[in-house]
Amino acid sequence: MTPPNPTAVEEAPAGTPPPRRRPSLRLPRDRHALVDNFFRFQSLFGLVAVFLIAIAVSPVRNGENIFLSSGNLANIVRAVSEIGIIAVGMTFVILIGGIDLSVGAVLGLAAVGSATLMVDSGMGILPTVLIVLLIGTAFGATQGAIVARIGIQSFIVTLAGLQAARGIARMWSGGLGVPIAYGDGPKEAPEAFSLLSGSINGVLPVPAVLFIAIGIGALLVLRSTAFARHVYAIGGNEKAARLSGVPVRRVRITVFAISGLLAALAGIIHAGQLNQGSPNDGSGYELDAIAAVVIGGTSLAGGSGSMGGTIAGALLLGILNNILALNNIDANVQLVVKGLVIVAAAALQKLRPRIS
Amino acid sequence: MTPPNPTAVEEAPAGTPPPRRRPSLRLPRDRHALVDNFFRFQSLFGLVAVFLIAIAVSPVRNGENIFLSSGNLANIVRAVSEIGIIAVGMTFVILIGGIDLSVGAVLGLAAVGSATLMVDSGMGILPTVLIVLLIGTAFGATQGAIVARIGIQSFIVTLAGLQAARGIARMWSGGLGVPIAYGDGPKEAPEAFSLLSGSINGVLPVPAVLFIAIGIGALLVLRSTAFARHVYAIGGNEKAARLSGVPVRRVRITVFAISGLLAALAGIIHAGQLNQGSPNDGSGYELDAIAAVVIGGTSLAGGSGSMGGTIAGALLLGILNNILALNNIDANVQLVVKGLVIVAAAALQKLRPRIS
Amino acid sequence: MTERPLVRMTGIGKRFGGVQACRDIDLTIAAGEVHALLGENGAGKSTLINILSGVITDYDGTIEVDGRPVSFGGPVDAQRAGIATIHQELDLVAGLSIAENMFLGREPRTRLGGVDIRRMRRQAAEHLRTLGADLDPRRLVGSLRVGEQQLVEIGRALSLDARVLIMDEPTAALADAEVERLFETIKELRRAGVGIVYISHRMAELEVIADRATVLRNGGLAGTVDPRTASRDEIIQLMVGRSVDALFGEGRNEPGKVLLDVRNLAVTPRRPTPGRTEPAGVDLTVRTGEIVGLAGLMGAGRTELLETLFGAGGSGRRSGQMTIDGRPYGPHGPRAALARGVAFVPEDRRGAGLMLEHSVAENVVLSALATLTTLGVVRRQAVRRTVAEQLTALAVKAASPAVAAATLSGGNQQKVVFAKQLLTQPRLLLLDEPTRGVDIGAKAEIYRLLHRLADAGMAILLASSELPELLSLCDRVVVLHRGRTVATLPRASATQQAILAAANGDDAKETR
Amino acid sequence: KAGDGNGGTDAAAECGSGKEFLIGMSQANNAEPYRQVMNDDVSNAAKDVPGFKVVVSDAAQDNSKQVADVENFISQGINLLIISPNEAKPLTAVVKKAYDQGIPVIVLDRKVEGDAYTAFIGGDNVAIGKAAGEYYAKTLLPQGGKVVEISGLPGSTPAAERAQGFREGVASNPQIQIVASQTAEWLREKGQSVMDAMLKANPDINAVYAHNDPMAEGAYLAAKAAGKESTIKFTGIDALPVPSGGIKAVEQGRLQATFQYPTGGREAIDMAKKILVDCQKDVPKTTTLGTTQITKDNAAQVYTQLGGKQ
Ligand SMILES: Nc1ncnc2c1ncn2[C@@H]1O[C@H](COP(=O)(O)OP(=O)(O)OP(=O)(O)O)[C@@H](O)[C@H]1O
Ligand SMILES: Nc1ncnc2c1ncn2[C@@H]1O[C@H](COP(=O)(O)OP(=O)(O)OP(=O)(O)O)[C@@H](O)[C@H]1O
Ligand SMILES: [Mg+2]
Ligand SMILES: [Mg+2]
Repeated sequence: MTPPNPTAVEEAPAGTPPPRRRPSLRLPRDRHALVDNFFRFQSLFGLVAVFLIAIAVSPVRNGENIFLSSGNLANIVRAVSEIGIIAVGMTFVILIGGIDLSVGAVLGLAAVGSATLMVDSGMGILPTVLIVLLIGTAFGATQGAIVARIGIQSFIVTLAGLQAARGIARMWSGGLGVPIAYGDGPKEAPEAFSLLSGSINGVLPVPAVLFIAIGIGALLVLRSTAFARHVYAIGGNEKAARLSGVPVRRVRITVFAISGLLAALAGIIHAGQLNQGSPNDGSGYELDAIAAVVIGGTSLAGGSGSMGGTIAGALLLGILNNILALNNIDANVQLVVKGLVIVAAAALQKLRPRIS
Repeated sequence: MTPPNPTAVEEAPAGTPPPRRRPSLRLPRDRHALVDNFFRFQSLFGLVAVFLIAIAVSPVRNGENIFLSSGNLANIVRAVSEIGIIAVGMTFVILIGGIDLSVGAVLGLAAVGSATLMVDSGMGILPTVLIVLLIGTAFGATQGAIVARIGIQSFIVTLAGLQAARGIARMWSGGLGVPIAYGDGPKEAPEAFSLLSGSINGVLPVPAVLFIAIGIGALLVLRSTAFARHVYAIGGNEKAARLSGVPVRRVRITVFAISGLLAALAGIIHAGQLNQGSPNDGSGYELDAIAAVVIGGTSLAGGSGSMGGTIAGALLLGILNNILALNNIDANVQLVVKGLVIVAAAALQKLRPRIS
Repeated sequence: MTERPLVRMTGIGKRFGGVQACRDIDLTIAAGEVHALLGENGAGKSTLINILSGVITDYDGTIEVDGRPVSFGGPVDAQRAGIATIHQELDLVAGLSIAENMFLGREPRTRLGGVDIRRMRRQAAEHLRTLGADLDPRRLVGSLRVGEQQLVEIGRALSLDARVLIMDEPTAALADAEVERLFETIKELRRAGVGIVYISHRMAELEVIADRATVLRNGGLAGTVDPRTASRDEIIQLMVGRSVDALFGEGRNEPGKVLLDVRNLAVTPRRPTPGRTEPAGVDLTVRTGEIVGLAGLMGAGRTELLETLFGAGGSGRRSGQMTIDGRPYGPHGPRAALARGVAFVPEDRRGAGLMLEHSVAENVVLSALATLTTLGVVRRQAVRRTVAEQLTALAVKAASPAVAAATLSGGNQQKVVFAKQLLTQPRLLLLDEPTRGVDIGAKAEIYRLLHRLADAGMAILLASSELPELLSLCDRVVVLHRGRTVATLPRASATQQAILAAANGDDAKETR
Repeated sequence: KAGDGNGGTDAAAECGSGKEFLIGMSQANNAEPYRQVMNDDVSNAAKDVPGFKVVVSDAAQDNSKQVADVENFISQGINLLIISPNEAKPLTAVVKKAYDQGIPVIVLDRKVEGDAYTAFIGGDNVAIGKAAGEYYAKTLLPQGGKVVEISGLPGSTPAAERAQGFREGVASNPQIQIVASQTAEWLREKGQSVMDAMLKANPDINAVYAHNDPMAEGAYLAAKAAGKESTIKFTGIDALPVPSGGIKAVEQGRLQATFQYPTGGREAIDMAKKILVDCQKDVPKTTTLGTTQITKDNAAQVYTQLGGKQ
């Protein structure tokens, strides 16, 4: 079987328009394409709207818009970085039509692991990080394997995984948070680990930078790899994917492994930021992460969505939390307002012209 | 307009079997049918397995199997009754391919409402119950309307609803539980309300009876009404359902209204059982209820599942909690064991011989 | 024809529960031949080729490729062995682009390991162009018409450069122009030595394209014929086991009064939806007892017109007049349409017609539940009786009414959709490609049924891409071009040439 | 420069009467009644101080969220921070950040590490557990007996300390046996279902030691359903002066005793007044609030004394 001939374009049958050098530019590009392109960035609509509203309603002190102050913006990104990183992994899972409820518990497990390995077992940063990431990945991959091989719905598998991870974390830590002290002595973690709670140039918090980097990386992966196509295909039409020779099981397992890996990474960051690994860390983060993904326009049915949307969704939630707090809205009212804004942001997604 | 000619049977092409009176009885009924019938009750497999294991590992005192003692069995049903009632409503929602995360918060809102209306506003039982059920139904219907009309994914709408209901409940109660004292005086609730925490003949707890009654009722509805067919149809293929004249929107809204109604009912029972309505009641119940539904074999993709499965799923979870507590298992180990049993129970569902 | 066959299947058998789908079938495919596979709906054609293409992996019998026995673990193995398949049901990923779909699972890579998107698009466009489809390979498959999706499927199979190409009803969703282009392609492939298995229920096509025909009946081998010499009756006799009398009834009644009247119907979409041709000036009438055909090229807007008439079209502003029985008609949705006695059999049976995982019985009664319930409770006995009646009336082949619709053969699924809509006892029946994938015997039965319904006073509006079907079945043919009525041809003057000329817009010079 | 928020604005330098002060109250979790009452105590006490405005944030039991809450307070330029930390270590850094910017910090209930705060006010869970244990050993079960423990959320410090203190307290009476311990995660309904099972496994228990009042009440309800509410004694901890709190439960006879775990809310506002209004420099670094044992004898009186709503 010879590969399809790449020069075949020049051999186009007679009767077609005159030859050209870059056929891809000559493809019909009509009004629809423009509209499509505009709505491609629809997941940003909600973010932009909330951003503008936040500027408008932000309290002003000494003539400075508090919301827009660089420190505040950095805080927002830092505050959403863990949820954001988890949401990146969750995006892959949701794209294949699954869900991962275990991420918050895996974060807790990883936080405990980081603290325990460094403080109690006296390991260095690199082995600690590697082991913890490995644990997260293996945990995710195991869940993925159960989903892919036995065919149990991922909701159930990861709900069980949530309980199991939480239980393991509590047993490992003896139930209490493991505080991280820095220094060279025994029972002390390497100073460098505390960089996770620092900032670059005193402006950009390290977790925020990590989130942005991972987000952009995942965005590129989702744009340009065959793996990403397989992910979309499985979520869109599993049978078609299988018939086309997509390694469905392997992709599924990989996707859950990625989610576990990123949850573990978020757990390491969590431990670094809070100087402690506590087994109860990350409770409920799964819902926030899923919310970020879905607000970003990814369908829970799988097969459609974008990483850019997820990043926008996470930032939107962060801005929302921030501006409500800056305005000293009562915590209970905040809950109600947040509910309404989330629905409104999701409704903005619906302006899109629909296919079928 | 004559209907398609029923006498067409006689016009069947030659070569087909001779005419018959009751064609449906002449269908091939072989070994496969037997197997099929056996697996129809598959959602019970997990329940039976867990039940048997529970008997085996139950502590025994004075020759009596504690797990099997009637008091204990009644307690189990009482303990799952609220989750069970919520899960009944959730089954409808999941069958149409949706999800309702707001049920736990609606339960809290209803509990607060029951206590406040009776104690602070001095209302009687009937008006209180009616108003609270109305609130729950309206809340559910509103969520359903947003899902059905704007087309936002129910996950997001009900996640927002969760927050809103929780916020409202906290504002209504001032953040604290509203205790219910019984009596005839002001600030006292009618004695009859305390029946909810009592038992019939001292054996059957009232909430358990309510759960069983509602479960059986829902089971019959789902077996034999046109509404149920519409529910299944929407979950199976919404477009086909719409083209077949199913009132998709109305069914959707109704389904969410039912879920809200039953969550409110569970909230009333909750308040009655605990003699208090607290705004934080029911946190996390949504996940338990969904777990009961899914363990019962209902697919989160919608379109397939049964009410019997849900009831079995709820009882399974109750037995699991009970037997772990009876054996005084460490809380952390409990979490891990619970996770494993849930996966195992779901795996039992997969034994079904599959259609390619 | 070369001596040694590319593929030899021997003693193939396959059972699904109680159904013997294939029984002891031998089949050879030689290089450079077009081997037709014929048989009624449910005869086992798709099952046989699913076995050959690695979709079904547990079966009896042996498969040899190039003389060597093979055992495929999955579709990919078959593809590696040079066997490409266009499956009967469209299996594409709606959320991916045309190019991505065509190269799914074997994406060309760049040196960096990413997907070579440009190359993918270029090659996709090229394969589509050989089929005469000028589609932007960046378009999402979900926005394509069924026919266009079919072309994408074909393009994908072509792009595999296989030595054996299996086509399971590739033309079911295509109009004549596309079919001709496909045949050109098939002839080229044949010249290049590719062995082709061709499944179709359109007898006329076989006479044009097939070198050899194997006929299956009830899962077994019924015989092999040369379709160029054998008469149609002979072939049908083999397929059905009896002769099928005059396919198309003659001597129609006089049509009655006007039931549906449409004047200058147009829909201005609220949002632009690429790929849809909304009605843009449709005039037509349908009388009681009349069968009116809708003709047009792919994308002429037949489907959209029927959807609009059923209240299921895209959102938008409707203009013009519609009446039923002289009373204004403008359904807000399918329910409203059904309430006025209008029923619709959609063209995409899997996407829009059936709950595939649900039982045949549940599917059949869905639209008519209201008549089968008392106080909201379904009368089981009545349902069972009704279902049995309908299945018998339409000769649906199903193991039992309780099996999932997905297990039925393609043609039988179509009949189930049909049965469902007939149960609503409509006065106006809208049919979109109603015989797509239906075998010739069943087609005859459907035609007879349509005649009987029309004779009983039903009005029928039927869109079809099979011109012979329209010509023989319809009292009048309305031709659409870009959403407009360009001709209304009474039976007497409706000829293939006249319809094609109108469909191409020849009498509408200004649009050319 | 005006822009950088703290610009040498030592809060103490701005103190004085007749001014407006914004106080940020960072709460770990509003869903716990104890903490809700703490918020209410802070808010109510602040109403009596002219110029005080309190804003409350709820971290919903998430350390990270609480860090963000404090940061948002700093962005807003609060004049004083009251924080009831979800956990000590994770909040140490952000509390220090506030303190270093010149914002006085009063830490309530649970300490942060180091000494980068102005003052700590809190109860002593070990001491309370111990008081409860001693009550069991001497008053409730002097003859000894079987006790079951219903504990708080595993992994929370108060749960661990109340368990530890209790064991120290009952140590003097070896006749007292702790026959089972199950968590009910601070929740009333879990207390009920856990008690159901424990009653089955241990039908002959004499008393239930619950780590808080709601769980004790839940256990009471379970016993009542089993007809054993009069033979088993129940005690709780917290003694919140609200209608749904433990004091009322003691007064109404459901609980035998409860032990006050003071919120410190009023004390915190008193101290804030000293710092901001009275310009007092030397507030005590640590104030440990004692516990009060509440039994039927003093329940009504304590309820009024603590300002409980009728
Ligand atoms: N962008 C789109 N969005 C939604 N539905 C679409 C879109 N494009 C096509 N369709 C659907 O595809 C079908 C029309 O495509 P089809 O292949 O049937 O065309 P056709 O039947 O050959 O031509 P005609 O338009 O004349 O019916 C309809 O069901 C239509 O609703
Ligand atoms: N997955 C399945 N499970 C159960 N029965 C099946 C399955 N697939 C096919 N069958 C049955 O096997 C028989 C042969 O089906 P097949 O799809 O091969 O028919 P076909 O010849 O392709 O018909 P058509 O012309 O309608 O496409 C039918 O009776 C069908 O119901
Ligand atoms: Mg077929
Ligand atoms: Mg069409």
